[in-house]
Amino acid sequence: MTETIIQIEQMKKYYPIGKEKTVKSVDDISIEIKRGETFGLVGESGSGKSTLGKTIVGLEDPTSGKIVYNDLDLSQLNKKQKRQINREIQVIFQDPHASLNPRMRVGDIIAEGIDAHKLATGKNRQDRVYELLERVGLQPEHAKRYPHEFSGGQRQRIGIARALAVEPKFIVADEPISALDVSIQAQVINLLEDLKEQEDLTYLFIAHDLGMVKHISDRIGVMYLGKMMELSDSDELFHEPLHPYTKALLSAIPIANPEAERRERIVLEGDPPSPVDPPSGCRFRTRCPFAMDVCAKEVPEWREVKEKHWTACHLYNN
Amino acid sequence: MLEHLLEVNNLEVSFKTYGGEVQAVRDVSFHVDKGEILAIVGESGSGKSVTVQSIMGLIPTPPGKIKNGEVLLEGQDLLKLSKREMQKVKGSKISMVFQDPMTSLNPTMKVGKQIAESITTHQNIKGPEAKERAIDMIRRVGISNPAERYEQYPHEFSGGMRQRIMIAIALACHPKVLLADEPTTALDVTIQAQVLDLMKNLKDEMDTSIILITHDLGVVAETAERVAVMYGGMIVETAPVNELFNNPKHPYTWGLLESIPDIDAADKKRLVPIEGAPPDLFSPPKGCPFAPRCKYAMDVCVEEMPPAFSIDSGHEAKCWLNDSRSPALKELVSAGRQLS
Amino acid sequence: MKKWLVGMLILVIVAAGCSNGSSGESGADIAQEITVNAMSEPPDLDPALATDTTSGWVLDHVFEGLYTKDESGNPVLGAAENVDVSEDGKTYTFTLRDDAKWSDGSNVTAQDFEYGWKRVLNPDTGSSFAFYMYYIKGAEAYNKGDGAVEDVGITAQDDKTLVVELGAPLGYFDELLTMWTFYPVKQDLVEENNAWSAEADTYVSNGPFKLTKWAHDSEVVIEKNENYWDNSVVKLDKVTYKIVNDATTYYQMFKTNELDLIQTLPSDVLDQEKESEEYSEVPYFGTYMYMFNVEKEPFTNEKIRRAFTLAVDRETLTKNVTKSGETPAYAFVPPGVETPEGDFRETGGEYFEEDAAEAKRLLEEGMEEEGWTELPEVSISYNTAENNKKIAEAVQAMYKDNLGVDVKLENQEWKTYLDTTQQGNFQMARMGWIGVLVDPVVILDYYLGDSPNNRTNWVNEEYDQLMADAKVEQDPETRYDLLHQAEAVLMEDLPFNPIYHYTNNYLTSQNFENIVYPVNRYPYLKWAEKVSE
Amino acid sequence: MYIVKRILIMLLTIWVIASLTFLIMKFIPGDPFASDADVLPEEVLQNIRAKYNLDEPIAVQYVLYMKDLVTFDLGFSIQSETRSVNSIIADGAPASALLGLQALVIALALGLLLGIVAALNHNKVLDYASMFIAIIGISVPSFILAPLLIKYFAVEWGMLPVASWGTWQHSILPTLALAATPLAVIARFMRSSMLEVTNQNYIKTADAKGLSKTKLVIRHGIRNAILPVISFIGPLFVSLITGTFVIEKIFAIPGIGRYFVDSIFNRDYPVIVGTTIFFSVLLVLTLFIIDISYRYIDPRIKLTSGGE
Amino acid sequence: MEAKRVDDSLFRPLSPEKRGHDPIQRPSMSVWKETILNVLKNKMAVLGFTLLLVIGFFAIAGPHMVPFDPAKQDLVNTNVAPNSEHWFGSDDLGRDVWSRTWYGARVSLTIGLIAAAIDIILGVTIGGISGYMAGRSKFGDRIDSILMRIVEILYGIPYLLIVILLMVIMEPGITSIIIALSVTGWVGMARIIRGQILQLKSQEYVLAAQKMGTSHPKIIWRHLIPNTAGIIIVNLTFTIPSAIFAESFLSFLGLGVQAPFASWGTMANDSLGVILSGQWWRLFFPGFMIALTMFAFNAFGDGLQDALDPKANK
Repeated sequence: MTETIIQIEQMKKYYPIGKEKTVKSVDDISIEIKRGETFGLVGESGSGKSTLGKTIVGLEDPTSGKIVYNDLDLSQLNKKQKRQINREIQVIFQDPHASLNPRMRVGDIIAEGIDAHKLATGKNRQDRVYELLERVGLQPEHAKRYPHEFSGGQRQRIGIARALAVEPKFIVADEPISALDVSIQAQVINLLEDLKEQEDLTYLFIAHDLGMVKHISDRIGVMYLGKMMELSDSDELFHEPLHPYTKALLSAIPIANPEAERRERIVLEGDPPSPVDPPSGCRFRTRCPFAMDVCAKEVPEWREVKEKHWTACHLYNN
Repeated sequence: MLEHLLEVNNLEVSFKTYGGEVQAVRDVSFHVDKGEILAIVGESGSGKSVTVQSIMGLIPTPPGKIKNGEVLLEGQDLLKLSKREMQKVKGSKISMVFQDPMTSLNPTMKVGKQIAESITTHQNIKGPEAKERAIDMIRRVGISNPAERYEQYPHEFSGGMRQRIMIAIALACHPKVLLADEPTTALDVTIQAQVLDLMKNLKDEMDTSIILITHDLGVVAETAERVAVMYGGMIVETAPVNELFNNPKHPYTWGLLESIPDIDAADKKRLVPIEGAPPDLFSPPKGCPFAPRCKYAMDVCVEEMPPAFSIDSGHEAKCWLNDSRSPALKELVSAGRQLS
Repeated sequence: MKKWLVGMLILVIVAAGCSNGSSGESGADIAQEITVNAMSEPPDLDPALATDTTSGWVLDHVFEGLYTKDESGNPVLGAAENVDVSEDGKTYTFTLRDDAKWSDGSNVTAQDFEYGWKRVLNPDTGSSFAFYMYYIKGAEAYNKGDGAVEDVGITAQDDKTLVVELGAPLGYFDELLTMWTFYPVKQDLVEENNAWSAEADTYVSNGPFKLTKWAHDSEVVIEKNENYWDNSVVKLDKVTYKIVNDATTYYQMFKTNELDLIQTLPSDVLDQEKESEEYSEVPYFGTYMYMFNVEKEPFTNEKIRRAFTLAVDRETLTKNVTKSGETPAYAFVPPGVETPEGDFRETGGEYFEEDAAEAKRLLEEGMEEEGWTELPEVSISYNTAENNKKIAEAVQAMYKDNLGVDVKLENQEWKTYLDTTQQGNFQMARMGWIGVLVDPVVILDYYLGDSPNNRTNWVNEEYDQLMADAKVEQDPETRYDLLHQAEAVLMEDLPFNPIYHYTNNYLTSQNFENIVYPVNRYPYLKWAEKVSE
Repeated sequence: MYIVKRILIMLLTIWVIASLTFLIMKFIPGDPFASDADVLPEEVLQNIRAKYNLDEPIAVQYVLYMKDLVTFDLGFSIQSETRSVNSIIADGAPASALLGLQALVIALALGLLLGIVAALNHNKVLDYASMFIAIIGISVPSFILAPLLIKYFAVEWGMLPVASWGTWQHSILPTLALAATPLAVIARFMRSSMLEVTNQNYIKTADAKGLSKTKLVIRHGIRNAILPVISFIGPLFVSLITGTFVIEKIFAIPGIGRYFVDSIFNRDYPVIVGTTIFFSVLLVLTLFIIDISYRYIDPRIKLTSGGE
Repeated sequence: MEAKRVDDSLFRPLSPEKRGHDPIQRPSMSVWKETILNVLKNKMAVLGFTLLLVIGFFAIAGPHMVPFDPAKQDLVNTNVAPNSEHWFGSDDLGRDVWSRTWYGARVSLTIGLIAAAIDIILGVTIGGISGYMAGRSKFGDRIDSILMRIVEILYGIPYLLIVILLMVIMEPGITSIIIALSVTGWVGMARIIRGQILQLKSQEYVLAAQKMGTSHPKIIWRHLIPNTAGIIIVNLTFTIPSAIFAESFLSFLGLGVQAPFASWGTMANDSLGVILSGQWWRLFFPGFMIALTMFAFNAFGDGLQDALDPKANK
């Protein structure tokens, strides 16, 4: 077994709209995620982070590029392998209200994967459901209830239990806490962290809340308009961000301490441009306070500027 | 006695639903002074939105009902005004910005018209002049090409832009109080920063007071001057912003502060969540609504509703722990804080 | 005039009650206008193309043939002032009136007749009624595409003289000539504009009235034709035919005086209107019947056919179900044909007597003859219509009561039904037959062995021979005798089950006098007069 | 681009309908020339069939028929041999159109009013009353409603003529009878649409501006609520078409609705095809216009892209 | 502020047994059950449903309550006004209107139910396939667009034309009426279902099920169908009465149900003349039953729709 659990090579995901236009939702991204780490992915809405997540999970097919999981190219699998890997890569969704079928009992929701993969039947199945419920901090008697009887946090736990039921190795958590209240977010984050330890999981944690991403992630990638802007260890990213976008992003986070020393705030002008017709060269240049002539002409190279710290910005060329 | 610009006293609001009556707001009192930003912070369902909507007279009745209380704007009780009188107040003296900019603008009306409408409704200004004023407002909320933008429809605007338009509508008549109900929750952080800056600037420019509803303590810390913390339909703690962050006196406030990660911390600490879920307001507990989730709950907490304990000037907390009889307050507090 | 041909029952309504208040008023003050209901849009107002009674109703008022009918319904000379019939009865030479004019003032010529009739026969015209002219020499061949137009025996010798040659003598040729198919059309007009008859503007005719307005599907208006040679007898200035199809509606329009004359009342109001002075019932020259398919069991057996005929209670049916004063039918030819000995029906009499017990006995005998222990399933077919349905349901109940037989009912939409019965896919099927001319021949022809109408598969040489003989017979008495014999043959074999002879009912405003109600046409208004408001 | 695509679909639809009607006609049993008068000799029938090209093979008939169609020549009626189908349509369409439009206007005006009143008084007496009226409108078949209207308004009270066509008074009762059902449907539709709109955030925004209730309802409520109702006018139009047959028959109106049904019973092939195509074109055109105007009225939808 | 008088003894840590653990206060209830309860709270819906039950009851039991065969004629005593023997009077052929009305109910309701059922089966199948296939692959998109073109074209055909043509082609009878009504009836349903499925398909719980490896049939059966059921049922409550209505309309054209059967529509149409002659009972009872049934279904459907609308029970 290699150290890398998943490797994404030059992946693109374009959505056609109408006859000629395409949304370049994910445009030429290469990352690797190491076994056992939590990889954080941040970006504003429209940055393509969720699309990237969905594509890795297999809910979308990449337009081009490769996804390699445990040295297996996901596009080259036979049916049986596909089924197995489909099981090993799981997903936790954002909206705890939309992610549970309102007409199924919680027990059946959790057991859906168990049934589909025939992991257990009868009494074993029931025990397994109970065990999963307890694992995520709910009670066995909750199995008989319906999703709408639960609070948002509890529902998210059910979603997690469902993912765990098929014994996954790699979980894409697609904004799992953004719909939750602050006090509940911490519960879910703690749960995710505990489970990771217990089950040897690897996470791709997608969020727009930089605070939580920083808290949970070992490494963080920053996306903007379908491109990866910067990638490094989470502490390093927060303390020494390289890319102007990352800097702006960090400086925009409101800090829950009225007396905290203000970061130098970089207020970005305007809104992100449309992904249908992104700017030439560097995608960020239209809002970048340091934009240069070259930024409009050339797409900045994705480079390891410092050790294990990658970025794509002309400021760091030479 | 100092006259506050806006004073809410003993407000009680309930909703009739299929499941029974929901006590959405229970005995809420607070005030805002001229030029001040008051943040009301709380989780979903804590009653903060209902509170500000009651001030605006936007509670749909039925099913909603304001059962008790008064809302004094410059000494005048808004709840006693007739519908027609209230219409004169709404949009001119008090106005409001809503959470979701995507759905809060009329999709079939030009945005300029929507701003101008607010002006023509309250001021004796007609067509072309109102249009000019509206264009001016568009400019003031930081949108370029205001004259062109006047003619566009909401769907041609991004979320951040729409929220600016909402602010333009709200401030078009230079209101005394602006109620902002989670104005940045639906926005990205970089846009949030823009919008908050804009609101602060306009507030200074127009000398408007703001009641800012949010669940984000970060936003509170950076924007507000005073804070009211709501839980279970009640205000559990009120304090000036620094006081609240440095010397919180309610376990819920502690919990809130502890459950957010400190991004500047070098080493990772485990988060301290508030266990459990917010109370079901169909049948609120007779005691402190937070008691079932409170680590420090006492028997009195489930039996009796705590009164507001005055901690300091402008700092009140509804928690029995502040009662002198509460034996272990100091120890508990220090212990609780240490945990984090 | 050949008296024996006069087969009309005439009913002239004399406004009995109008003598009280309104009698003092002179007729001149009263607008001479009448509004009647035409029921449906006349499909064609071209004499060559019209096939239906509604079109015929208008045509009879705006056109006049060589012969027309008098107030008593006898054929009298119309556009012709003289006729000369050859010895052998095969050549007719007509002399047209000098004052026969078109409504545009021009003269009606013999060429107009020749042109009009040959137009009917022209295969390109596609006239459905062309076969009525087959009695004329060469006509059938020309119409069927086998002969030349020159060989047709219709010749205009000069402007006023028309010579018609028949293939064989025809006893009721004058009656036939009153039919609209034999009306003249104005040659130059028709040649110029093929669609001349589609709109009132281009319409030219030679009758007592002229067409002045045709608002399609709404109303047809005819006004007095001042160029008509006999215009002094015409009292009405204007006749409006409203086109109202729905019975409930036209009845209510009569009640609110929006219509002065309606026919075919909604059955539900018959009880309440029967006593009214405005109400009248006129026998209509037709018979309602069930045809038996004599090649389908069980009606292959004559006794069973008779059983099914005797088991129907016609009195009850007409009194309680149809209610419009229909005459129960115990033969085929309806009343209304006047013969030297009296009405053809009365002299012919009834051919059977209803008897439930007898019917039951006949049924058993018939079954025994055929060796059936159980009667094959019987179904009655009818075409979809409320009246047919009611009658069928009543008959069904009678068979159940009187014969102990359960019959099924089947119905089809009219055109489909015609197809189905034509193909013989029925056991017992409802049909109605109405004579375009008032003569037994027109009725009895129906069951000729080679008649395309005869769907029963019943063929009887004796019957066919008697009919053929009757047609060429010039002596009226012998002719009627042959026809009685033929009917007797038919009624002996009973390939059909007669139910009733039709009746038309009318509501007529009491303000009008001298409206004539022929037995096979709609009311004739030539002499009608409005006598009170 | 979008419009071109729509027009192509329209043409396709009309072609399919025309072909379908043609085919079905060939399957209908029954002969247009059969009547209750004498059955005609075969040779004579042959003459008549030839007149209408009915003696050709089906494929040839189809081609001839399509050819005529393209040149808008719908041929002559079999029933009324001297009248062209074009003239039948030209004579009948005005009355039907007038009736349909009047009914549509009344149905829209009253239906929208009822719907709005009901929605603004949600779950109150006026709501129940409006919806009761609406459901009654849907519940009584027009063939019962129409005679009842005649009986009372015309016969008993003598206020209006019974039937026929001509003056504006003649058109009142048929308009009412025709409008009843669509009125009810619109009312119900408008109510739910309006209820949905009143729950929208932008209504709260407008309310917070201090607009009066009337202005709130008119400027912000109705316009948005009416959008889905507009898209519903297409199907409504269909129901008006189907409704006209009954109404035209009962009120003796010289419209085209009756031909639509009667021609089928008469097997009047050219008229069946003519009226069907006429109605289909009308229907498809209405749907098209509504679609376009909908896109015009609703600024969120762009005409150029099909979109989701 | 003065603190209230409170017993000092209460100031001690909360005993653990008093502490709840993530309590769920509301009783366990499936969405179905909750919907039913919501419907029960809607007066119009309850009224509608009760009426339907009553009508249904009489359709079954009504004819057995009187000694008259609905087809039995009494040509001597016709048009009897309602009395203790003939509760609804008798008609122009002397048949008992009470028993005919309830026999008519059976016919009308049968037509309504079966036509609606076929509409729904066809509509759900075609709409479902179309919606489910769309966006799945090129092939799926093609199937979707073909089906939708068909729907679009059918939508452009005057409905009455098809019905009448079919009625003329086929042998008259209940089956033909049902077929004719169903041929175009499913189109609206298919559109609605397709829209629903398209929406549901992108719901996260469906994506999750897909991820879990749940098979297509199971996804359709467990996730998609139950969640469209509400809409289907609401639609049913509008389809049934419109089929009943359409049949009565066909009766007016003379294409309705034929003897010995009688539907409300044919009964009403056959007795329209009583408006002129006054035997009101012959028209009133079948006409009233049509209206009542329409009313009941519509009221029930409206209520159901309100109850199923999540916005309504906030």
